[in-house]
Amino acid sequence: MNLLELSGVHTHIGAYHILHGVDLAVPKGQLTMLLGRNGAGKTTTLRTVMGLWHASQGSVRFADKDITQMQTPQIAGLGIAYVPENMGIFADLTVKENMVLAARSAKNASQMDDARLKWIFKLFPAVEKFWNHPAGKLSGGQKQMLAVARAIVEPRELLIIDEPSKGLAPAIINNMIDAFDELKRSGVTILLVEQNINFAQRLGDTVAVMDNGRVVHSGSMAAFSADAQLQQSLLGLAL
Amino acid sequence: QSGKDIRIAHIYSNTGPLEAYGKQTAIGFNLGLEYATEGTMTVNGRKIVVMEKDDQGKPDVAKSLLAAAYSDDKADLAVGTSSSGAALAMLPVAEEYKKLLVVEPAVADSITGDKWNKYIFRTARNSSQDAISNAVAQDKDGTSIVLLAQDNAFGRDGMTAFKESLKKAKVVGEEYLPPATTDFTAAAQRILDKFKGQGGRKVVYIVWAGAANPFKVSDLGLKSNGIEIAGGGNILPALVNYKPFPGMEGSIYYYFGIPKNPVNEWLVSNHYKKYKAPPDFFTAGGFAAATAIVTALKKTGGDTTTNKLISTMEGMSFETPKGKMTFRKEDHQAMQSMYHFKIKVDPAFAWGVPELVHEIKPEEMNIPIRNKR
Amino acid sequence: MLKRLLSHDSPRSHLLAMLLITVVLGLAFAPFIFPGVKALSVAAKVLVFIVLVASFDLLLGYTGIVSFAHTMFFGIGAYGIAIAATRLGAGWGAMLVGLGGALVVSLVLSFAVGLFSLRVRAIFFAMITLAVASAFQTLASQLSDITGGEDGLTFKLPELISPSFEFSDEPFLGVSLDGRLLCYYFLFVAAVVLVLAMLRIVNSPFGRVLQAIRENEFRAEAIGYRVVVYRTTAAVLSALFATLAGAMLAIWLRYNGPDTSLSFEIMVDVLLIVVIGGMGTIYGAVIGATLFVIAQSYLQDLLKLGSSAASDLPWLSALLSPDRWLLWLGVLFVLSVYYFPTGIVGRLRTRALG
Amino acid sequence: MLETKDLTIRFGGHVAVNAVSCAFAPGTLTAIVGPNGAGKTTYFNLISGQLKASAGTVSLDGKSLSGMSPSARTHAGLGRAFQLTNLFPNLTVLENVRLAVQATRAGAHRHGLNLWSIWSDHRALTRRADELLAQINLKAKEHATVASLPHGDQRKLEVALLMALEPKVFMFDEPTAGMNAAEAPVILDLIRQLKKDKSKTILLVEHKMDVVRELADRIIVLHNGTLVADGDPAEVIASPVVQEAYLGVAPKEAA
Amino acid sequence: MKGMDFDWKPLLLVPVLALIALPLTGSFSTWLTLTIAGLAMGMIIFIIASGLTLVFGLMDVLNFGHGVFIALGAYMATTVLGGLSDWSTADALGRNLMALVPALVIAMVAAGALGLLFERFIVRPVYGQHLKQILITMGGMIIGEELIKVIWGPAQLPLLPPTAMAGTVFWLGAAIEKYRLFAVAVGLVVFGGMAWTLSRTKVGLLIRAGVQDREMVESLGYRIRRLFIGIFVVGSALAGLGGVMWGLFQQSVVPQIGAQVNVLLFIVIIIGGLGSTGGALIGALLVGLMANYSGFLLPKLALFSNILLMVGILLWRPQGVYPVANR
Ligand SMILES: Nc1ncnc2c1ncn2[C@@H]1O[C@H](COP(=O)(O)OP(=O)(O)OP(=O)(O)O)[C@@H](O)[C@H]1O
Ligand SMILES: Nc1ncnc2c1ncn2[C@@H]1O[C@H](COP(=O)(O)OP(=O)(O)OP(=O)(O)O)[C@@H](O)[C@H]1O
Ligand SMILES: [Mg+2]
Ligand SMILES: [Mg+2]
Repeated sequence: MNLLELSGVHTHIGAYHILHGVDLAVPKGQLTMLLGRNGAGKTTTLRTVMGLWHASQGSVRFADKDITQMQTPQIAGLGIAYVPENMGIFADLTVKENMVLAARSAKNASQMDDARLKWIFKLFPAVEKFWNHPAGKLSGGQKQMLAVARAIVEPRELLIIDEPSKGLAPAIINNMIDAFDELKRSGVTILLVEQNINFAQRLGDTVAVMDNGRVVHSGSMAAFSADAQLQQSLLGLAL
Repeated sequence: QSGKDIRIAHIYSNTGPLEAYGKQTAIGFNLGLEYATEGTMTVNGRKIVVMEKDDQGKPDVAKSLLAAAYSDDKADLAVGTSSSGAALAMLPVAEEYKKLLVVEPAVADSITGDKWNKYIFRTARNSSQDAISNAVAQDKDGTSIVLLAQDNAFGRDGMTAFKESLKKAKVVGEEYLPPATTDFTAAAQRILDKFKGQGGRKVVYIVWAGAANPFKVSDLGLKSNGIEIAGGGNILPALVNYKPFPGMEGSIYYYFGIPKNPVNEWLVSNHYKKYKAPPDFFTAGGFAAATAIVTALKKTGGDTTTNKLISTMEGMSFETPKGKMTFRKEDHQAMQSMYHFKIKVDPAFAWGVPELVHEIKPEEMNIPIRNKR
Repeated sequence: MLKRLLSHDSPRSHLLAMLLITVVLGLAFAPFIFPGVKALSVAAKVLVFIVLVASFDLLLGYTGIVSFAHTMFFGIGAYGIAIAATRLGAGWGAMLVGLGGALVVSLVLSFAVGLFSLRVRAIFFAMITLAVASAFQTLASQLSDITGGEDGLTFKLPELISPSFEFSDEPFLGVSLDGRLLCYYFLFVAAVVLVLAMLRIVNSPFGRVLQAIRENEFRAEAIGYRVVVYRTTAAVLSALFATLAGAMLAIWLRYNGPDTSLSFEIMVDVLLIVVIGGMGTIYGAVIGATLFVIAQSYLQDLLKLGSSAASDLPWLSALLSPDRWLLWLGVLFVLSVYYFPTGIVGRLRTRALG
Repeated sequence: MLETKDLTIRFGGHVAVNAVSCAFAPGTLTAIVGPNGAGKTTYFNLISGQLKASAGTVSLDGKSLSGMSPSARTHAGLGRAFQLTNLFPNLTVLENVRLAVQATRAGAHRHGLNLWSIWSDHRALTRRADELLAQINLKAKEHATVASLPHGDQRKLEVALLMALEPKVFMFDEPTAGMNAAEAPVILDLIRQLKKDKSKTILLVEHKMDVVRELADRIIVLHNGTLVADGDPAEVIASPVVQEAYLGVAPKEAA
Repeated sequence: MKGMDFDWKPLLLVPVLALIALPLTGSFSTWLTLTIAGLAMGMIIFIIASGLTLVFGLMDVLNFGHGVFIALGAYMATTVLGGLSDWSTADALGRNLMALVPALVIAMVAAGALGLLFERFIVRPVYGQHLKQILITMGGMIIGEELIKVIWGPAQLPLLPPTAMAGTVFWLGAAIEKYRLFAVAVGLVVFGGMAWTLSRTKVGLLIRAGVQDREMVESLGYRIRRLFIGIFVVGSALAGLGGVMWGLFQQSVVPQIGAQVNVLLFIVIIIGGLGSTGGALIGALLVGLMANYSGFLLPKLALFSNILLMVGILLWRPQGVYPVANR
């Protein structure tokens, strides 16, 4: 069953026609990788799902609900966590405050789920270390960690992350892979945009490749990994 | 001559901070014309046409409006305006165009003082008249006075004239506050200090224009120290602040209930009829400007030649709601009565009612001539 | 040749070019096309505002400094002429002394402002200049011995540019050839020269760096531009041009007072004109100032027509009453922000592209 | 020769860069690696003057740079691209590059404060900018505003601005982060080209170990602000400190 | 890492200023009068400024039209108190309050309702764009002021405090207007309510986050739109309350009443640090005290005392005393 389904989605930004009929299915409980060249429209697709831009044509369905015309807060309220390309860190707020905001059900830091926080601290030590610091002062990679940590501070049905591994040291990437595995096991559905093909291959169950505002390939990650020629033609990878 | 319209430009603050004043003047002026022409709006067969113009209280606008009125609109003479700054800026224009300007209701002394030229007449009172009449009202033996005024030309000029004409009372201090002052605590404390060691009757004389209520100094420790408050008259909404001070004395330019003459009776009854309210300060002023002009025109037989008008008006007397006024030959300032009043509380009125104590006739005030002819 | 005069910054839209030509021709022949004292006053005010607004655009549109103290420099220019003419009499020498003195004062003050603008954050800077400007206005009305206080100064200028001077008894094309006309053309030439000079400055390498600083100060410094130097220079230049505009105003009005050249109202008008005209375009100042000043000057007359037409509907005629012209000016503010987010120039240029 | 001596910065109690002494010779590409928050970007900021050192000095060819503003350091020959894209968002691609070119030409001070010459007379600047755009495949978008570019193109432009400065020292901070495998080579090629010029010093912060392995002549490792390893790439990568602190518990990645 | 220690230094500013003034004023009772009046005045200023702390300090809307709400509040009060004049002029506190409380409430409701319209038609298109905010809110202010003139006329209207609040009480030789005591009480309620809401709930955090990155806050599932509307309405209602308090203090209202205090309010908020309720209170108290001390010692200087105060504070703390929002 598909938790998220886009069919024939067209999106315009101002006068520009960016998405030309995107069909994308994210199966429940699996990790889907969305790949593609720079400018293929991956970010635009994610933003369209979140209602940050609205599709001019086609439909977006989440858990059998049509969310095409819904407003962003409503969509997020259905149980979607989203990490945008620019990470969306609130630079003037402390790390703690960033986390409190992400935890919708908690009124303040003391109401957050301790066990889950501990788990997050283990994955991303920087989050704990800089708990009371303004998030704007974090290093590039630390910000990325905070962004992902925010997305998993409470259980959500679907996790959408635009380039989670960008700027992270290999050790942290390993942590993150473990984390995604763990989340998957607990039943969370995940949709990632990724450029790091190693990372993608190690984690992905299914894969979709975009080019020029369309999904040009989709299928299982195993098959995609095995087919070097396909990778070459779709992503320009010289393996 | 006969048949051609007499064109009068009336420039006033129809908008801007002095809008309320300007509107009163305009109403008064039109009523005045109606009264003086007995409703015909003609003099000697010439129709009077009034062109109303809004200077927004801005001197630069007033100046170019007046120039445009004289030249584009071919005004024969002009009346204006509410703000002293704007009126001062208009004076040289009258001189350039060699046409008459009747100043109403701007009060600055320098309009008929060092900035004056022969084309300028003023029906409004000037600061000296205000101050001197108030001095007459306050001037008693054994009284010590502290002056409280806004720190601007209006406040300082008024106080200087006031001081100069005191004979018996003694000024023991002067306080000038920023015009935007809203909290008078500090001023009250300074005033208390100034009265230290003074015996006899103690009075704070206040000259103020603006939204804040300077009479509050009374509550801030003055009343409890036996110090009285005094101030000149003002427009009706401001007289509300006088209500808590029954018995307070001062002098006022106009209050509709004071002058007893047919002109005022006509004004009050017609104003009530039209506007369901009594005429105020500036209504009377506008009215006087109109009667002055019509009186002059009647004398010249409708001739609007500037020099003819000037020679007619110099020394001319005319009837106004305040009784007879006379343009003094030297500086063209209208000499007029002022009214020494005492505040009475009357539940029928929202404001403190000024009751006439004594009409201060022009002869009782020695108004200095400040222009150089 | 024309291209060089315009510093190669062509209007980039036919409609805009035509508008500009209309404005320039209209102003050049204003005394003959629109006879009358009022029309000439409006045209002169347009000239002054074009220079003033363009100088503000240099600061805001090109450098990204939001300052509410710009009218302060405008006022300094006007007071320079006014005080000198009052004290030294109606001579050309007095005017030059006044202008020179004003420029020096502005230079010093704007230098301080420019340096200060780097020390604090943008909003704080804006608020501080707001406070400083209001303090300066208070100061001007307090120092009544020098500035004439709230009443201001009325003064005389050399005969040649005064209305009473007539250099020909015969009117030419129905317009009397007097000092006022000469004064107008004096302002016209000054405005043309100053606007072309500013156009040149913003299109110089210096001007481009200013834009870079506005966009991303941090990176501009990183690629090798001394932000302090550029910002301060821009602040000083813009203040000097504003001072000149102030002098033009005083010369035209032969009057100056705190409300005439220092009021916050003027500051807001200038801001509005920059935005309606199109920020960072200089041409926007020309178009915006022309439209705005004309609208402001004739709004009341227009409303007079409107309210007499609507006299059957009491509430409408109350709103359309000329007394409430400011109401419609406010509506103009709101609508122009709604409908000209990139200004008239921006809009015309996008149209020309699309 | 770029040299830092005991370069240190503290933020409150936190020492982000701790007494780092290191020299970088022309003709070498030094990769700087280390965990997130190790102080790599901060180290760059100290060298290029964006941050003021709490202690220590920076010098270039024996001349001390300490106390100089970032712009002065740029004129002295340091060039810097940023980790988080940092451009002039509402100017066009061409103008972005042209501004950088202008900054280097004939003493930016004189040129920049030139209020009177006309921009479009500076054809040479435009020509140079065009060349650079051609090198990074962005010529086609030269009139687009930077804000509308996709992330990958912005990264490329970031590098183009650095190239335009023609510095003696190039500092790249994760130049290919967020770029896909097809585009990243454009940047890497540029760096390879640069390496050929033996007068240039190149510093590269990068988390992608394959890139580091291929390009670096030397690796230094920062950890908690301290320099913990320095030397030949293969050796450094194999060293236990890197294996543990940087690559993490799963050393298969390093192999 | 340990949490931040509470920053107590700014709290000392008020007592320090008062102590400096003590020897200068000469007499104790004078000093006491000035100090109490100054503090009370500060409280009134705080009430007017409180709405702007939310709107400008937290939401980052440079609202030059804030004065309209002040004016509307004051004018509503003239109407209500005028209508209930029997009660407000009765010599009984209970009756007086029965007139005053509805006046306050109606003023707040009216200002809040206007705030709703203002947010929708004036502010919404320009979130995040300071220049346009200045212009469009100025436009809104002009429109509002003109409409007030249409409804209530251009003239000054009296607005007298109810009888029980007129007059003076004496304490240790210091004269204290009763009305100021009432204002202090109202100010404390406003301060307490705001401080509690902002520190105990996520509202403050959400607004600050929303100003920085609205899309992200929405992506986290919060209806920032509604929150912003709500805060704007509350800010406007507080301005309405402030308008009544200010009008009663001045004892009269003019249509320009709001515009007159605009600059002062901005100064208070900048001194306080953007977005800080406590900072705004300190700023307001300092302004109130400074005005009275300088008015007593050097009246000429009183004109510039606010600016000097602001510059002094900014030299010490360039972000104001308690910056919450970092802009
Ligand atoms: N605000 C915008 N205005 C105009 N065009 C835009 C805007 N944002 C994105 N685009 C265009 O939309 C296209 C798709 O962009 P998008 O950001 O979705 O690509 P992407 O696949 O996420 O690329 P990357 O891997 O570089 O992040 C690009 O061609 C880009 O130029
Ligand atoms: N301005 C600052 N104020 C306070 N702390 C800072 C500041 N800048 C950086 N830091 C801290 O210094 C440390 C080093 O940061 P830096 O950005 O140099 O890391 P980095 O090595 O570049 O990491 P990454 O690989 O994630 O980019 C981090 O812990 C960061 O939080
Ligand atoms: Mg993307
Ligand atoms: Mg870094």
